[in-house]
Amino acid sequence: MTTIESILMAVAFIALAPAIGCLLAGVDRKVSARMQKRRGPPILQPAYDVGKFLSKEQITPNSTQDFYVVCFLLFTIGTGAMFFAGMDLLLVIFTLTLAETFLILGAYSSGSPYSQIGAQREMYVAMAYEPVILLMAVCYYLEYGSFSVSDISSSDGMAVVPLIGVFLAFLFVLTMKLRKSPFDLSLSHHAHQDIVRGMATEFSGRTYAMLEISHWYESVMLLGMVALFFANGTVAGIVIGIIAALLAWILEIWIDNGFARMKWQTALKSGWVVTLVLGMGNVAVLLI
Amino acid sequence: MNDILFLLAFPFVAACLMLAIRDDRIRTAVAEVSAAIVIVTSAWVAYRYLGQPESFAFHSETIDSLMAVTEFVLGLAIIYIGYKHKKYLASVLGAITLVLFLGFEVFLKEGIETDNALYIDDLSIIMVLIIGIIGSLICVYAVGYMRDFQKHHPDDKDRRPWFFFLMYTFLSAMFGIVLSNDMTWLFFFWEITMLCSFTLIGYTKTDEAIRNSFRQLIMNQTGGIAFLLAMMILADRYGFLSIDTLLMQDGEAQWIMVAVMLLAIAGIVKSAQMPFHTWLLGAMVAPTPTSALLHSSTMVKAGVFLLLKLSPLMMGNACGYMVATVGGLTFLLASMAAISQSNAKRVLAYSTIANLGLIVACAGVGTPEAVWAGIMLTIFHAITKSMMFLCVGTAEHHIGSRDIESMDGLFERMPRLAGIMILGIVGMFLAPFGMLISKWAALTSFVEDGNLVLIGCLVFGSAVTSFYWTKWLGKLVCTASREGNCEDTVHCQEWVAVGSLAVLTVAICLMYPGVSDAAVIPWLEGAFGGFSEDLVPLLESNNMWIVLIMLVVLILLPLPFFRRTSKRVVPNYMAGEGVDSMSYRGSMGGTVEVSMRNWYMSGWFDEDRLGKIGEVLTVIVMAALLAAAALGVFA
Amino acid sequence: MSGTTKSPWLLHYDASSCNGCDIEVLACLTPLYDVERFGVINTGDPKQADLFLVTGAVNDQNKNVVRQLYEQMPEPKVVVAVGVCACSGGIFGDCYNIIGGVDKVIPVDVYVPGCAARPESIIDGVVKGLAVLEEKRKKISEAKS
Amino acid sequence: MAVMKFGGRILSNLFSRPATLNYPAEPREYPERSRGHVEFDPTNCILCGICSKKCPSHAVSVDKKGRTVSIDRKSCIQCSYCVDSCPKGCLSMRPGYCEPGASIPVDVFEVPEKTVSQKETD
Amino acid sequence: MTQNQTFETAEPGRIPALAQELRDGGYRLVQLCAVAMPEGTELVYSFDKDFDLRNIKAYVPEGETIGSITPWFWSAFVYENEVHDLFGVSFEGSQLDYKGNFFRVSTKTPWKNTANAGKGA
Amino acid sequence: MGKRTIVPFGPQHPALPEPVHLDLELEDETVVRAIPSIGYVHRGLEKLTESRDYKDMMYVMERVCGICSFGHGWGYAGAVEGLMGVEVPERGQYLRVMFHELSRIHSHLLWLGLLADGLGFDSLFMHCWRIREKILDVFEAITGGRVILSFCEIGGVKKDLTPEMLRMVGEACDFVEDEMRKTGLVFMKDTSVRNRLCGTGVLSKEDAMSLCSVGPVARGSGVNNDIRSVSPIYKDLGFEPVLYDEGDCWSRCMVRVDEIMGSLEIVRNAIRNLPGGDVSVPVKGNPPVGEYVFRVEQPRGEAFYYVKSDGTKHLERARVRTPTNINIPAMVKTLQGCSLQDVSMLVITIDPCISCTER
Ligand code: SF4
Ligand code: SF4
Ligand code: SF4
Ligand code: SF4
Ligand code: SF4
Ligand code: SF4
Ligand code: SF4
Ligand code: SF4
Repeated sequence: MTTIESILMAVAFIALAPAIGCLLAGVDRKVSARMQKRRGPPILQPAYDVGKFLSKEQITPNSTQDFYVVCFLLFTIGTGAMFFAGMDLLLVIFTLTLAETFLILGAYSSGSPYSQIGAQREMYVAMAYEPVILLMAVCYYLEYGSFSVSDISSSDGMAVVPLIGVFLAFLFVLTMKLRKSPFDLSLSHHAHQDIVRGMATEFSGRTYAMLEISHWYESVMLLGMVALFFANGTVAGIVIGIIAALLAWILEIWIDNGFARMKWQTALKSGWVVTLVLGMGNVAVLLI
Repeated sequence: MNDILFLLAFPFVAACLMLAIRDDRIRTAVAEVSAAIVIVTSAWVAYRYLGQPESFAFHSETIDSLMAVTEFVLGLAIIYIGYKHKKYLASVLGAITLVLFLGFEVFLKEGIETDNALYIDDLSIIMVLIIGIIGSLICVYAVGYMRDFQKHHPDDKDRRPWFFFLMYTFLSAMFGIVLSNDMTWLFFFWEITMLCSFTLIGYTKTDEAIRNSFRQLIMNQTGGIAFLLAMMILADRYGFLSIDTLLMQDGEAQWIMVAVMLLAIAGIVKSAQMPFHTWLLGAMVAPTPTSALLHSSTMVKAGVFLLLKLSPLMMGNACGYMVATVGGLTFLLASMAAISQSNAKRVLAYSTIANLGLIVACAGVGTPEAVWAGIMLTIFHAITKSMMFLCVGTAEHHIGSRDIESMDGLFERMPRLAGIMILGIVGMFLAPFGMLISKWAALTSFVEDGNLVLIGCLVFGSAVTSFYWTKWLGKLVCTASREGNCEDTVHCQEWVAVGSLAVLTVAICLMYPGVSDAAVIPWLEGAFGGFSEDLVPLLESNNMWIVLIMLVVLILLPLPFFRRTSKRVVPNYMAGEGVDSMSYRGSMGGTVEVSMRNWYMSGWFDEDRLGKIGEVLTVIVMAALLAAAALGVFA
Repeated sequence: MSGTTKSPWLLHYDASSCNGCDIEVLACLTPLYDVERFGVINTGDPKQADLFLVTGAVNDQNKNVVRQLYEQMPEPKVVVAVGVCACSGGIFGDCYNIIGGVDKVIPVDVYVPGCAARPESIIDGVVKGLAVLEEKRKKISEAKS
Repeated sequence: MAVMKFGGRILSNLFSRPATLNYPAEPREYPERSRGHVEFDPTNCILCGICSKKCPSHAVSVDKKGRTVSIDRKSCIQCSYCVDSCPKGCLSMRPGYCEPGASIPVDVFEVPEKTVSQKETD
Repeated sequence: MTQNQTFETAEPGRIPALAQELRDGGYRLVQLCAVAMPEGTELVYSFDKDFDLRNIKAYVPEGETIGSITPWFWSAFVYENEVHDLFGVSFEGSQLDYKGNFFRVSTKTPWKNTANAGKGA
Repeated sequence: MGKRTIVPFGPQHPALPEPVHLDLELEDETVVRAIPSIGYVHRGLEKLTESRDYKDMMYVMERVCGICSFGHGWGYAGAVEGLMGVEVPERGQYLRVMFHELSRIHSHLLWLGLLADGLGFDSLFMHCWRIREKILDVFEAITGGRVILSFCEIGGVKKDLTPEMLRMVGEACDFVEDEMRKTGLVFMKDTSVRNRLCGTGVLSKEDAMSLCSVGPVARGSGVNNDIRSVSPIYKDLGFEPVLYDEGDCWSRCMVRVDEIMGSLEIVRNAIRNLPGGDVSVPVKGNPPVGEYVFRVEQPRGEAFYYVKSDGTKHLERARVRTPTNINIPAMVKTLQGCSLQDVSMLVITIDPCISCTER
């Protein structure tokens, strides 16, 4: 990609991702409802929610919490923008970790026991999924000799084929990353949880709205990562990628509705086993 | 050359001076002035020799004899001390060292002349700067710190002259290590640092301190013996004892490989890699400036320095494989063990072991990219980790605990210190700070090298690393504290040191490409004969721009916040039974304070078990490869 | 922004009810009644709630809890008293530990009578509550401008 | 053990009609016996006050002097006890609940004076 | 479902001993309830073994205490604390004593205060 | 590492539909101490006997709890009938059993839903509650109430059932059975459900006995104290106690799943064998001086009723000891050493009905 293209892609992401993310979230709620034999809310419901939160009275437990959440939002946007601008995948991943850390600090900052427990859970779930994401980058590098998203997306051949192991592992940890059942330990999208609202317990008003918007950006970026496995520099590749990403989204909704929340031990163990078997296995195959 | 000699000798002179001074104020002045002189001298040396490696023909029988005699006397002293404290193993090892040393001096060294006893190159300059600047800052810090320390231990005799003597002597010894070309010199300084560390760990003279100091001693004696054996092999088989000659040898040759392996083991011991990592954990009983100086930023760096120095000889061979595996495993297992720790110094110790493991692994991989990453890691780690130690030390004196659990809401109680600590922690594992950028380079080089074990260790290890740092960070940022601000009693020396290190942490990130271009790459070109910048893909200009932007955002963004908020402040949600943000009405009546303890997952990350696993694995790797090399399997 | 009325998140608290009304409140969320059609989410967190559904007649031990939850909700907020107990104390009005109705503790905007209040009735109550919510929102934004 | 034992069910739900009643757009039909609210027919009321005495939540009150029977809708628990105990069958339980609102009415019913002849014809 | 309706009466001092005996005999505690009486409280203990119910009554005069049975039936703490909070009877040797915080009621010991006074009103 | 996490759990908590409070002390996720606090629903309704006569009291007792409202009505009525020597006609008795078992089905379905909700398994929660609505429809059509039935009265039941109504009950049973055949398997076999439930919160048989547990809690630990076992009418209707031995959350769950099936069978048998005649006998006069105890097997376990009369129309004492009351010790016991994520599991599987506990 040229610099101009990169900038255009980044701008497009920043402008369009919230809309797409919001729709995705709306579809999630609608489809979930239908899976539960309910009618469900309108597709635009997530937008209404955010609109409402923006217009509510602003309350906060302290003066610092907002800083972390703003950072979370900014860096999440930045991560996505870098990803779609075709930059270095490792840089994207590290920035994502940074964003994540800000969310955790935001949860910590109030001193609320529920959000802190949520933060702890977020941290070990992150411990379970981070290796896979790094291994994904490693595999791309081994296959294409570059960490650059633009190089990867414009290379011949679909990455899923040689990278099938990490692809499956990535799908597995996508559930954790999207905080969906069975791994919605730290912050469930369903409002019923054993630690109240988990990390978001003390978030309200604009702060909560920012969290939601960040989730939108995050979802789009993660689906972008799914699509990257299919991109091969042609329009067809992009179309297949988008379809695959949407299918992945539906799959996640289905999984979300088909599972109970598992024990944290299971989350960590399964995450690591998947990483070892599928992720490291894939690396080993590529090395040979 | 005189500047080099000055650099070597001056700290020792200052040390002797301080041993003689009994008055606190005068000693403070001397300490501060000496520190300033050391900083200026190191900067001067760096300025003068940067990009111009030079060797110095320097040979003096007197000095050689002096060193030999000193070593002999100290060896006898160790045997005696070990005997006195009933640590017979130390005595036995001391005796072995002594016998080997005598044998070496009498039979092998004869006739081997090393013309260039001293040298300086870009890697040495980096180390000189680390030792000179960071070491001196820590010494300055120690002035303030030890004043409080003495207050907290009023019953103890004031042995501060002795303390400062050791600290400054140690600086000299460190300069010696990084500037000596003659391996007998190197060995001499190597042993001196061991003894300084031994004495400083035992400084408080508690049973635990003495036990731990002997553990350090015994392990490092083992390393010393390995070093001696290596020298004996080189002297016996090849008849040289200089580093530069060694670096010109063929790493695959049987006895060269054995010698390099033995040297590598000496380096592994010194850099507290598994199975020798426990000495560093035990060393945490020493006063905090000691931990910062010896056990995080300099002495342990002597180990990795040696390994990095030797890395061209390790590229792609069994020795490299040994070193890389030990480093990789140590990185992973020590990071895991850090999760189960709540003592801040122990967390820092484990993190130090882990980070050194990464550097060691880089050295073991031995490709220019890996070594590049290793050197960068060394720089960042030295700055950031020593800063963290100093912060913990200050915090301990003001909140009365070095337990991370007691740091709840430190951001409210000691805002500036907590801010610096946050910077330090963030600097240890997050983008866009140097440690992470270097880790990134390390990962790339491991992938290039195709080493599956290292990739696995790094990938899992980083995930684990985030966990223990983030939960510490969380403690600092939460606002749940009832105690008031207690920051104004921090000594100005402590602020100077900590503040300078904080500035350095950020500055060095901003100067990242500069450091790389000015010192690291030229050295690599020299050492590996050709090295192109492209090999480090992350240095691509647009990546660096992003990193810079992130850095600036992170530094400027907090400014608009942290004022009084315009929002309505509502106490924390407490399930409806809250009294205020921090307490609620309890079951048995009365008010119950909420408290939050981080997770330690000791069932998963039990430090003893992890330590055992690491010891067994690394011993097997080392023993097997060393034996195989000695039998000539790889030749 | 009129998202307010399209996204009422509710907080439910059982201030000493007999469970009858609570399960009917819960039943509203289930497929047959599915209040999520109106954007309702049953959140457990007062800081994100707009509607406060209280069931039960409020006993002595509960009154502070009810008050605190109410205070922790951001404006605009609406209180719906669900069930006869919450409206007036109902059959338990005479009990020694009963304060008698939610309005003795916090201002109530909508009363939903019935023992137990039927899901349809609760839905109606929520819908009425939304109108009140919108009014309050307007008042607040007027006061601001 | 079976992974996602419920997976098939939710998928089939996705493609079948939701169970949701379209309330309030379509009003709900209640069964005949449904206890919604109490209705009062003053015709035969003799103001004996039994209903008021029986009511467990003091929702009915009878004012003999003012000749009124009032039902406090906010307190009525629809137990039907008054209906069952009224000797004159003036009270009845009907489906359909009392509307929620910002205030709930106390319905006051006047009981008209009865002529002697009326009483006798009873 | 209909049970054995006999009510044995016991001296309050014997209750702990009886409890131990019944525990050893394989009985479980079904309930403990209190009835406010003139100048005192009557406690009714019910025990069950294979659906055979034994009810034991003990009268505790006002101001006197009774031995707790929690050492043998730990679960009795729920009843004993309740009776303490509502009737004002004190149990000695309780294994889990809420010290009057089990029920936080508006009036202290509401049953005791109005015992018999409001009766029949 | 002396410090512990201290967290208030409840009274307002999304995982707890009812107000109960726990002081939780945690190390990591492990609960090292849990001190319950109840009293959030304590109304003191037993004391209403002082102002409500013994028949009026019926309406109060029905509101001990809105879930097994019917059972409480029966328990109270049974005790008073015993005291007064009233014999309920057979048809009335059968109808009581029928409604009691229907209540059990609805209560267990409700409970399974709440369990699923606690598991973060929304779709299963919705599913259970959708099935349950069928029973509520039956309730409303026959008794006029969805929740508070007001169906039991002293002397029998209030209304008779028409043949269509009986058919409706049968159809509802078919519907529930059909759905439960599949749904029960989810609770029994699904990996993620078992992941959370199996081995969680084990209550040994000895503990269940020494803590005097009742209901599914005891039966999940292999202790049968289901009072229905000694009722002749239940015997005739083919009642079998459901026992599981594991003592964990899963076995407590499976007891309830199986009991739904058992209750369906009982209801069907009751429809089939329903005798003719009156559904109630008129009861006149005040209860005689005396006292009476009565036990009913509620969905959550044995409930105990005690009435004492001094011969006036106001009872001297009307006492109900509800199942949860005596299951709280088991809850406290299993909470020690459990994991925070399992707290809601434990609390739910013990199924504390706080309303009835505190009255
Ligand atoms: S209305 Fe009265 S009797 Fe009914 S639950 Fe509420 S307080 Fe209790
Ligand atoms: S109104 Fe009736 S059903 Fe609702 S809580 Fe009160 S008594 Fe229970
Ligand atoms: S609660 Fe309302 S609707 Fe129901 S009977 Fe009473 S007044 Fe009528
Ligand atoms: S029967 Fe009822 S209405 Fe008639 S006098 Fe007695 S209490 Fe009053
Ligand atoms: S239905 Fe019950 S509560 Fe309502 S007025 Fe009649 S007796 Fe009173
Ligand atoms: S309504 Fe019936 S019970 Fe009430 S006062 Fe009139 S006649 Fe008497
Ligand atoms: S446990 Fe049962 S009765 Fe209690 S609140 Fe929950 S659903 Fe209602
Ligand atoms: S245990 Fe009591 S309150 Fe709970 S459902 Fe059963 S009878 Fe109702």
